[in-house]
Amino acid sequence: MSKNQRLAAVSSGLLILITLTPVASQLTSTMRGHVLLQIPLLVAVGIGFGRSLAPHLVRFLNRWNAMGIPGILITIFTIAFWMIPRWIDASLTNTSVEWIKHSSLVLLGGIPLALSWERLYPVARGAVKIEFLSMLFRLGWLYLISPDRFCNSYLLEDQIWLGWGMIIIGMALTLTWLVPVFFGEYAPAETGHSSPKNPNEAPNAA
Amino acid sequence: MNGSSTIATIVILAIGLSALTVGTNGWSTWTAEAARRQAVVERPRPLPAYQLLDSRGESLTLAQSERDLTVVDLIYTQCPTVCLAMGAQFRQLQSELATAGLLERVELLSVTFDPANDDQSTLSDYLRRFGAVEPHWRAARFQDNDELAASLTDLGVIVIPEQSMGFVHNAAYYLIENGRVIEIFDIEARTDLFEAIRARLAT
Amino acid sequence: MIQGAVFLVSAILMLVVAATFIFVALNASKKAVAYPPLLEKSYSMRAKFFWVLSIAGILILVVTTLDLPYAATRGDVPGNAKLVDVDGRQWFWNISQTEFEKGDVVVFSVTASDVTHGLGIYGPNLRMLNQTQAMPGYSNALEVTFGEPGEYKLMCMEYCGLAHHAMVTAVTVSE
Amino acid sequence: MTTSTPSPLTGSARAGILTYMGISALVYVLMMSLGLVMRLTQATWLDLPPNLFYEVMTAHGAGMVGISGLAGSGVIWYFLRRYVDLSTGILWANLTFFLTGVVLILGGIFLGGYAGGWTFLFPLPAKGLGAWGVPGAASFLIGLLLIGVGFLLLYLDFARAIIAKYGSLGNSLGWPQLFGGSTDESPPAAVIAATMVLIVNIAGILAGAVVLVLILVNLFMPEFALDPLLTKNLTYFFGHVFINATIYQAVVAVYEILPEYTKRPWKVNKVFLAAWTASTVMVMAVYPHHLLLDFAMPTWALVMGQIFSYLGGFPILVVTGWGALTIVHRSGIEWDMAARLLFLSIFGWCVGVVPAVIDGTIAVNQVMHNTMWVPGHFHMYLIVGLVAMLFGFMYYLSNQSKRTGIDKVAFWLYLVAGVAFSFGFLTSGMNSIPRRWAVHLPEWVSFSQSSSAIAAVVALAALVFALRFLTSLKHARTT
Repeated sequence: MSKNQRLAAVSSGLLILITLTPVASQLTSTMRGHVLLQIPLLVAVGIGFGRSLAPHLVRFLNRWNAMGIPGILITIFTIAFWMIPRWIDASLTNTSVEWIKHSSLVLLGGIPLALSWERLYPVARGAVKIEFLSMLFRLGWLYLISPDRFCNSYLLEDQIWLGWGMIIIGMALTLTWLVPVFFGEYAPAETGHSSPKNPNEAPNAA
Repeated sequence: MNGSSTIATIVILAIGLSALTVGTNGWSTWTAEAARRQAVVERPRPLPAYQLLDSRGESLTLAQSERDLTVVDLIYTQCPTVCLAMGAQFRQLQSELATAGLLERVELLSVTFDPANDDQSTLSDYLRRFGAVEPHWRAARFQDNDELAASLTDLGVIVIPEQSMGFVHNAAYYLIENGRVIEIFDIEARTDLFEAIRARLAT
Repeated sequence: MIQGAVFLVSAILMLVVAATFIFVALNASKKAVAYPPLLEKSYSMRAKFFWVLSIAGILILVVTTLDLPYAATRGDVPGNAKLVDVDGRQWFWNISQTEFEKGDVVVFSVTASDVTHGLGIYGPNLRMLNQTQAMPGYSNALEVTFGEPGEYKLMCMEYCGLAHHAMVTAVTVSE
Repeated sequence: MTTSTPSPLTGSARAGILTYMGISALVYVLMMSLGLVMRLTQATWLDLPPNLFYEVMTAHGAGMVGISGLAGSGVIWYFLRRYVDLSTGILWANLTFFLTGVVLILGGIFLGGYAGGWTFLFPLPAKGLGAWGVPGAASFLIGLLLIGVGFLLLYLDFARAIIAKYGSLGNSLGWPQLFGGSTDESPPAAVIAATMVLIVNIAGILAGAVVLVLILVNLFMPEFALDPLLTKNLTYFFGHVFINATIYQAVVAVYEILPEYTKRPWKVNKVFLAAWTASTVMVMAVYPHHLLLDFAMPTWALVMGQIFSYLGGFPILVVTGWGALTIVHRSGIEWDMAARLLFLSIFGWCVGVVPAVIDGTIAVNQVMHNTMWVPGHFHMYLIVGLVAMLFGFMYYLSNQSKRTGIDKVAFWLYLVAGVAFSFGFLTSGMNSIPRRWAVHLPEWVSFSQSSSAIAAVVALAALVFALRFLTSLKHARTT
């Protein structure tokens, strides 16, 4: 089995595990599991698939994905959509919405991210990371102060858990991304714009 | 950026922004609760003729009422928190309607979603506790658990059993006219509810 | 009066800085001297300057933080103090008591109902005696001693909208 | 690794820097005029209604902070590009975001009536009480956000370019030399300063982006009630870092130009490295000195605010101030306009630190804060410090540094009036006059009257500097 096939197999296995087995309802039984585990896992599955795509397909898609901009936009819109509480609720009460959520997070969330991340200009990569962090802090804060439940399917207590979870994950991510920036030792580039490949800019970082 | 990617970017921006706009009803509806209320205003929802039994043993349905308007709240009598507030608000509403001379035309109806615990006498106690003036304010229970579940789904009510508190649910007042839910009010919005009733009955 | 002392100290320190810069400016365009020996001398002077600054800084820091104005907010209210509630709103002050006697120790419990305001208490000579922020959801306890009779003004010290400057009221202190 | 290899400054990069500085020169004169209008109103010589006064105040504050950010970033970009490979596209992208933001801000203020101050202290933006509504406040806040996005891109580009050359921000701050005993040559001052600024400003913009968006959410959905004290912490963190970073960017002009004039190197030694690393931490940690009057804050945070206020003075006085004095002393320097203004600017910075540190003392803060003392401190630091630094750089950039008679007059007027104007605020502060009051008590009017006259002189001198730069753009440097 080639490396790509292995990756695809692992991703498929993970996808089956989190959508078809009892793990699925376990993950969505709490708001924190839903938002902090299930959604990121679905994106991760998509990243796995994206990285195991056949080279000629990647080449074809790249023609439509200059500098990774179109691709990252698809990912951003997809994730933004599934941050709307209304649709999180709907995915619990409506099976077709649930399937749309699963497939879109894999196909439109993860795969374009995998195909675009390395191609993004480093400044754009940084901007996406910063915006991602501020989204975590903003949503976390909103969840903590909201007088009402955002989701009818979850308890207020659960929502506060999620708020803290987002803020703590945001802080942890900040540190994780900062340490290599300060202490990493990237090979200095010889010339021009050939920016070195940075360990902190692995595609799974976002 | 090459031509095809520029086109792709524009198309993605258009679709993405449209999806977010449509998904939030034009940046206004972020939660399922808000969506449920807005949908009712736009398309009043007919209620099926499920049989309910009130605290005095009379049967009734949500689909039919002798009065012009019905205000429904969903309760369970052992509720320690939000239903207490709703009960107190209903009492206020009852006296406001009486003062305005509208009590005869409006039916106040508290429906339990916990028929296992709330029988006829418990519901009577509940009405007495909040000073309900019968028959203007009634309390009733579904006779059939499947019909209860169907109604809750139909109204978009989600009840989560919770250890210490009994149940947690998205509490609201449902304004019903001709067997259709025409508007849903927040439990803090009693004044708005009263104004809406007055406006409806004035025309 | 503390304001005058503060101004004086600042002015003296600023004059010292100015004198140094004027001295160098006047000598700058004179015939150039070799840099390395000058640099060496400068570094040794700088080391001394650093130590003087550090020791002075630490001393001032210790002395000025011995008595902080936060005690009353932490619950340490003097036994003889009169407790007064102050609530700031756009654009007026609600005060629970406006008549006092000379020598009264007053602890104002300061909060706000809409936006952030600031409560400054001015003596009869229009000098500020003490101030704190007035913020929705928080209560700051401000301790003031009314040492002399007269009219004490309460002014808004945090910009709060269009009539910020008109948010002035007074309390009277009698003999 | 650290040798300066000035690639020629041509084409769109040169146009970009000249646009940055040209816009800055104009906006400074314009914003000084707005300041003059405020002083004239307080002096009762101008009859401006309070709503207009506070709109002007909001524009003056936001405009000065914004343009200082833009001008400072222009200076550091100009020098940083001598050492690392910066993107000209991003330079222009920042300007585009900036100007779009400015349009929204001005619209929010003068069309939407927003007069909540540039500090947008929550929940004031949502409580205009008829003077402004949601559209005005939203336009202002979105404008600030856009400006933040532009600067974020610029600083991320600094980070990219610096990391590409030096491997990490630790390296470009000189940590191997400072802590690791490395004997390699340290990075140049411009790179160290750029690293410091990008770190603090990205952190500041992140805080600003969180708090601005949440205030916007609150504008449209008031049920989301933010905690005012937490919001204030983040707002002041963002605001303090951003305005402080402006001078840490502009000071690179001093580090680069004075050695050129005196033919003496500005040595980057361990003390210099330690000072900049310390400043990086302190600029971010010192903001609680804005909250000394919030008794509800934890005592330790407030005492830390005082401690960091004191510490913050050290790197400036001991390293930059002292260094500038040493490099100039007996150097045979020719006092052309650039040299004069840059030397003056270091004086302004050092002297502006004094009232700041004193106000950072809790016991003093009790009776001096939110009086005119505070604008006294920062007008000294900005007029005599930062703005002098920027005009000095403009004279250098335009190759018109040889002084003419009018330059000389303008310089002395600017110096004397700048110091006197700041002292007008400081003496007002001594007399407990509150800051940000549209209408003063009769007892206070004379202070504003003398300050108005002096302010006019400052603005006039700045106008001379600005015109001299704008009329000589075609002679500007190409290196």
